[in-house]
Amino acid sequence: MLTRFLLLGLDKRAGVLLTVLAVLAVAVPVMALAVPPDSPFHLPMHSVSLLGKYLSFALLALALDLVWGYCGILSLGHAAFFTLGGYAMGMYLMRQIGPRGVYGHPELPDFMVFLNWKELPWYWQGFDQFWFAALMVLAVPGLLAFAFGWFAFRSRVTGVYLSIITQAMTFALLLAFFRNDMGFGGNNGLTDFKEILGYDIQAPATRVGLFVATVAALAAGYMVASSLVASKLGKVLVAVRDAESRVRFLGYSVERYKLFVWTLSACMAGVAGALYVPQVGIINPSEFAPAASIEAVIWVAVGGRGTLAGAVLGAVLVNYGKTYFTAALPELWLFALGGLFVLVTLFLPKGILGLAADRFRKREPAAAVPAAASKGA
Amino acid sequence: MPRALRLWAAMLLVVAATAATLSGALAADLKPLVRNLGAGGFADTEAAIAALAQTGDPAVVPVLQALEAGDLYVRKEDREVVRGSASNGGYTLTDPLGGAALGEAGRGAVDKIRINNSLRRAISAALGSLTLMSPDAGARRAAADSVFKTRNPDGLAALETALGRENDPAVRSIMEQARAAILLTAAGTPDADRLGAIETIRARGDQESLALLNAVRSAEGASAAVRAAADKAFEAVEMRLSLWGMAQNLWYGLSLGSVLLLAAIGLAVTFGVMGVINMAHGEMVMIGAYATFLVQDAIRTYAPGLFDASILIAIPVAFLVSGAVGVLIERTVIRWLYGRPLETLLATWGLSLVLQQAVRSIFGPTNREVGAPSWMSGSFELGGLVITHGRLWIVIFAFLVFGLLLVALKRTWFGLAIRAVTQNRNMASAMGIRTARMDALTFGLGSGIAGLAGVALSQIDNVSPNLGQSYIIDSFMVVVFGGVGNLWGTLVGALALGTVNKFLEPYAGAVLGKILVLIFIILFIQRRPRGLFALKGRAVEA
Amino acid sequence: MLKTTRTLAAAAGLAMLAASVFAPAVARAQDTIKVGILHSLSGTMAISETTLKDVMLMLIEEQNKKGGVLGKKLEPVVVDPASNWPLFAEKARELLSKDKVAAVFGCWTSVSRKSVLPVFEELNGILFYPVQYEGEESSRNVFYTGAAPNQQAIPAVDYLLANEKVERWVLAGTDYVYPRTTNKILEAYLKGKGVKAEDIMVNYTPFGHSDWQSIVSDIKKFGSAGKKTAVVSTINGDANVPFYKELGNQGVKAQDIPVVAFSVGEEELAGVDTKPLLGHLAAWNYFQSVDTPENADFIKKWQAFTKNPKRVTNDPMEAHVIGFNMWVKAVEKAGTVASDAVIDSLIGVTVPNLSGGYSAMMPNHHISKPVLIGEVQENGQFEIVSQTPGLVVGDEWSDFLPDSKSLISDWRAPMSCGNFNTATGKCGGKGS
Amino acid sequence: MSAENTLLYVDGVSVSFDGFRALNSLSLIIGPGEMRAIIGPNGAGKTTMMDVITGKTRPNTGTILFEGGTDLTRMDEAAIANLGIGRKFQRPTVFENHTVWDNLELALKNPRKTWSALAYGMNPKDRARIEEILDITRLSPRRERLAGSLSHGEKQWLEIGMLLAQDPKLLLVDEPVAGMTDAETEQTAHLLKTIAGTRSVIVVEHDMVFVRELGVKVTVLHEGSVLAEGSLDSVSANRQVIDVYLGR
Repeated sequence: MLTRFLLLGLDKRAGVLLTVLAVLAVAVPVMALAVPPDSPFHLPMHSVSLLGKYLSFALLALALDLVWGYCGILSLGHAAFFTLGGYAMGMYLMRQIGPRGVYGHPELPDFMVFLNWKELPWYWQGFDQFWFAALMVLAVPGLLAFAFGWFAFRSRVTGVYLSIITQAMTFALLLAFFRNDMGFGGNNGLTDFKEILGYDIQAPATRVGLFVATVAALAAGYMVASSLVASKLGKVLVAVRDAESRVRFLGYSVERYKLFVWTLSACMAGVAGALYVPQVGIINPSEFAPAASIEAVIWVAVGGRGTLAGAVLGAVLVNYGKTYFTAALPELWLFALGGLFVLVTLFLPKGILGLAADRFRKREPAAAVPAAASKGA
Repeated sequence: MPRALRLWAAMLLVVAATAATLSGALAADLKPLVRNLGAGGFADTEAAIAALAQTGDPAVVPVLQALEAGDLYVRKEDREVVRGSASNGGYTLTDPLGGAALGEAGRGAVDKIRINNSLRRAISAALGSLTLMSPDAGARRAAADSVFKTRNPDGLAALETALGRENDPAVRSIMEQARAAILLTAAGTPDADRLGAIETIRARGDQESLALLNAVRSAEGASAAVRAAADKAFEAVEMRLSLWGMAQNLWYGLSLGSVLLLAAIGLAVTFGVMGVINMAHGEMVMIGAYATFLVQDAIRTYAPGLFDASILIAIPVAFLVSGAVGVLIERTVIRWLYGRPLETLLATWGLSLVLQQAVRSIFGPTNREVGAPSWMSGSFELGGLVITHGRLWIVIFAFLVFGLLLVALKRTWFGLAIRAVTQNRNMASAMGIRTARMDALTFGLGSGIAGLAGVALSQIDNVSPNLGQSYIIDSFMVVVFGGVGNLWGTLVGALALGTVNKFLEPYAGAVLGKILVLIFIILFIQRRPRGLFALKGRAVEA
Repeated sequence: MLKTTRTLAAAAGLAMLAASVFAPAVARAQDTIKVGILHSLSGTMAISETTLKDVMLMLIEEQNKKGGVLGKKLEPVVVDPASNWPLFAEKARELLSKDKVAAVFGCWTSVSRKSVLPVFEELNGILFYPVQYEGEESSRNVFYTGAAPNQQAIPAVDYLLANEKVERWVLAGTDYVYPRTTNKILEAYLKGKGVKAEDIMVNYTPFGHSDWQSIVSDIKKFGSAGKKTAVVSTINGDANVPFYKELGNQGVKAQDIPVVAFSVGEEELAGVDTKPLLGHLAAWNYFQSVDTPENADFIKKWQAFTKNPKRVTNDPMEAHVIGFNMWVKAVEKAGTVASDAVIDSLIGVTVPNLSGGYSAMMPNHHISKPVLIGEVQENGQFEIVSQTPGLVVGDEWSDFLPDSKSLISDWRAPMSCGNFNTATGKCGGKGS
Repeated sequence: MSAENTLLYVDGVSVSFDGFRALNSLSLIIGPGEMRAIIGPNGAGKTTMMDVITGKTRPNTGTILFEGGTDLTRMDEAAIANLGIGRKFQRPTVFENHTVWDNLELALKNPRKTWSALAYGMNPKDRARIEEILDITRLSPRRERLAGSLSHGEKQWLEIGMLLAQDPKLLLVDEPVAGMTDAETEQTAHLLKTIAGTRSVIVVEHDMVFVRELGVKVTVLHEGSVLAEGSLDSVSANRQVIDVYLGR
């Protein structure tokens, strides 16, 4: 049954995307590790991590598109789930440092030592085990999303009200994690990681490994998401997006469907965050900033809301643009980026993929959002 | 207060000048003491000040004031202490005691006598005892305050003389309090006097009285009667202060609420009435603040006399500038996006980045200084409440803006047209309202009000490109909490959030307080999914 | 079948294209020495960091006028990490591995430094960090030209104890590592001086805190207990202006309750009306008002460079001046820009600072500086009221924190250790 | 009155919005298999009555029982729909971004749980049922079209088709012929009668021609309560009804 479910999502577009990912998974390791550094085909290590970062953002965009593009829940706080997943991974990596911190304390991370903490707080227990941390990567964002969604969807908080309280949620988390008393390193967050699963985190092979893991996670996420939206459940979600109360009168418990996809999406975002942290080497509260969540929404919009491949494309493109512009036009890049958002919304209301779809008159499987119906906010 | 001081200083100069000419002999005695002011380090200067104060000679007053103002220099050639005022490239020197002209000196020929905080304190203590009998009531009051603070037992005699002559009841009561303070601090005061003093201090009833009473009741060797009286007085003052503390919190809440109101009210128009999720709202506020800066800068350069009016002049300017930017944004971007609220979010987010960077490019990334006019600086006391002028005006301004907006929307043709367009665009258009123009004007109105918020915020916050960012989230919270599309909701929402925040702050701290407020909003929205003042009934689903 | 093949081919092409975009440009002939400048030009920190970027550009331009270094011109590489901490790491990596810069001058916040630290250690780069910080760190690849707590906080407290006879202390700060650590150190230090716990009030506020009414009123309350009170402020940049405005409005005068700040300099005061703040203090290693020919010259050049006769200078700028000159000198001494050689030759390099003395790079990668205490003047400048007689050497491991007491750092061979434990005689912290 | 042997039992239901009484002690009984037409001037409370029955609006007071025992006032829309109460809206509400086929698939009587939806695969029985409904509603040729691209009348039929797919015990139909041509109206009346079969139906309608076409018992609502009940001819002879309609 699972195979049938997964095959559901394999349409042509998925084929292209998965092929690209497969090629990346093979080409990047070869170009980074096997090709000699003076060859034009050599891929420097920093590009590997950079690509890995884009792809983990792509997974976040995918998660966001699932709730927003397909179910009409505009989350302005999805970075919260991403960051929580990241913190869970960061806590594992912190514990792996062991006595190699600057104070040489066998157990406590440096920041706890210099704040005079005497022992590890209870919520740091267990994170020295990878399996536990991996579980928490899913469980913490998942549980928060479940609790949040349980209340919000039951009370039928919708539209802009929901968007704003998701923002309040991530803002509250931002402030909370800034507090040094929370025991998550305050503003500095968690950093200076040494190794993951026993491998040196800075070794080229580890970096490539992390990259391949990210590709695999994105591919898996994409498979799950596209199967989901192709299933009857996916049709219900789109129906909820377009006419919520009609779905209720058909006997579907809208809350449960929303809660399901919301929690699933939060878990995906958590995984994305967990893959992001070892590749960029730091996790800190500013990732909770509402601006980060809004940016994620923008990736999806640029790529094309309601098309999963569009979310992936948008995340990669916007982030590549950011990398490029911050180095090429350090004083002007905000004009370029801001201008891009304005122009995309004005001239590409359906995003890049939407435009492509219109161009080639390809029929969209029940997903693309017509402008008139996009009452997502 | 500063104005009164200046006035007093000017008068004193006249008085002192006459005194100095009359008593040339005395001035000669003072000369070596004045010379000591420039002898060396801070400690030497402090000793010299004390010596000058000891003379009790009013001629000393202008010297000390010049020292406080940083106008005294040491002439390098003869180590003479002179008074200098800057004139093209050098200084014009005068004798600090007589005012006689001493010619010019180059920049390198004199050394400024540096003063620091402890010298400033020494000077004001010295001036305090010297000016207790000044003809100016304000100066006497300042002097009495200073004596109260220093509680120097040596000053008791002078204070009692002054008390004997004092006619002004307000100054008199401060002098009595000062006397009580000295009596309580000094050793060997008889118990009867102490009890009387405790009563006086109890009547004063402020934080300083509390500290004084606390010192009395915990002092070694105080008699049981004094101790009991001090205990009772302490409790009474404490009680009174805690009541006033509540009122103070309420005021802080109101004041924070009015800032939130100002920041949110423009959003209540663009977002609440028009349905445009305007992420660039904060930047409109920022533009208003920069407009204020520009106005003030121009006034500083071209008409310094108008400085006190600069904020008033900035109000219409900021409104128009932000409003014009708003109209421009509406005409170029937003009008293509009606009915697609989400797209407006993305586009205005992009705009906010562009506007921020534009301001950063034009004005530089650093803070710009917007000064407070004299009528907005300082504070006054109302019972146990300390109310700063700036905050008070902002509260008044916020309510004024709210009231005017309400009137504009409810009572004018313009408001009627806006409401008609937002409720039924086609119908309004059919009735001859130019909907496109109304959209632009409405957006301009919302942006203009944001600009007004910028004027107010320039008085209490950074005028920097990041100004808007720090208010945008709070603004959305306020509008949503109050209920989208309802101005009264915004008012109540802003004040409620401000007050809740300020009452939580003392217990939970600023950070936790804010987190609690956010959680409160999240939970509140569960109870009332459409905010505080939600529209009810069938209209909601339409 | 054909279709699948074509799809596959297209996808493969796309992937190759994507990958090639990231490959570095073919290396050009090395006729310049690249210097990285890693300061935020946008976002919340732009307010402080943009100036440092400008000062670096000025220094590089000047050095090039003098003929560059080792006969080569210097080429600045400016990037914008946008006040985004992970982006700092990314940009640092880009500077080191793509642009192959010889040294990087950058970072402001502790978190940005923490973020780039592993990158510099991994790629063996050189970072000059110009801002006062909490200490408790020493890396072989980082040179700390800003003040450690003992070069700023402790002398300031000493000054208040001696000159203002302060007995009650408010330690107010923004809730992040620098204030937390500094306040911990100060608390330990003050208690060592016999200050009772109830005479110390510690208060933390969030970043960008703008409503100071309650806190200022609490400070007033705390200060009216009959004992001389002072505020030690480690409040971060953005929140300072509203804080000082509130102080001014509530009439907290420096004579009654002086506030001594470690993060408020000329740049920050440029945004405030300083009249009500007369006499409040700041502790730095440099003030614009320092009266030396070197400083006058520097100010003149800076104002000419920025074409703004009112442009102010501040302490982190001086730190960059010192750091840059040290780097130039060390490169010339080593005769190469290779990291290892420069890192080794930097230790012991001495260059004039702007306050009339010479600063030296110590084996712990911190520098020696004078400590100045200044009082705010009406014109937004500081009147220097106290200056340490000699230079103070930056102490990276505070003696007042139990866990770092016995640590020292010495990057000279044979020790070459950033956290040598004098108690156990081993490198690597406390040890177990 | 007794709730036994009734399908829907509404007793003393009142609802008010902001002081306005939309329903005022409304009582109504629908028997199993009965078809009932509800008429009444604007603001009589027709739509609110439907909202209350389907759980969209909670009544301030009163009882609503389904099949003699289930209290509808405590349930939400989805639960009520799953009891077997289907609703058609005044404005045709279909899922515009789904095909006609998918619309029917979503409405088809199948488990509504999330997991069931995830694991659902089209089976021959369901396929046959959808084909059947497509035939009844004459939408067969349109099956692959997006519902958003259908004409107004087609949307109405699709919605009725969806009701049919739900296989409810009670159908609430709100103005099914609004905006239709006469021919369409007639066809719709026919369609409704065919699908009624053993089900109970409540039709709210303005169009008297249509109501006559249906030929069923009529209830007249006015100001939130029942004014008259009986055959169309008897109520149209009722003095009060005439007054209300003519506004006297």
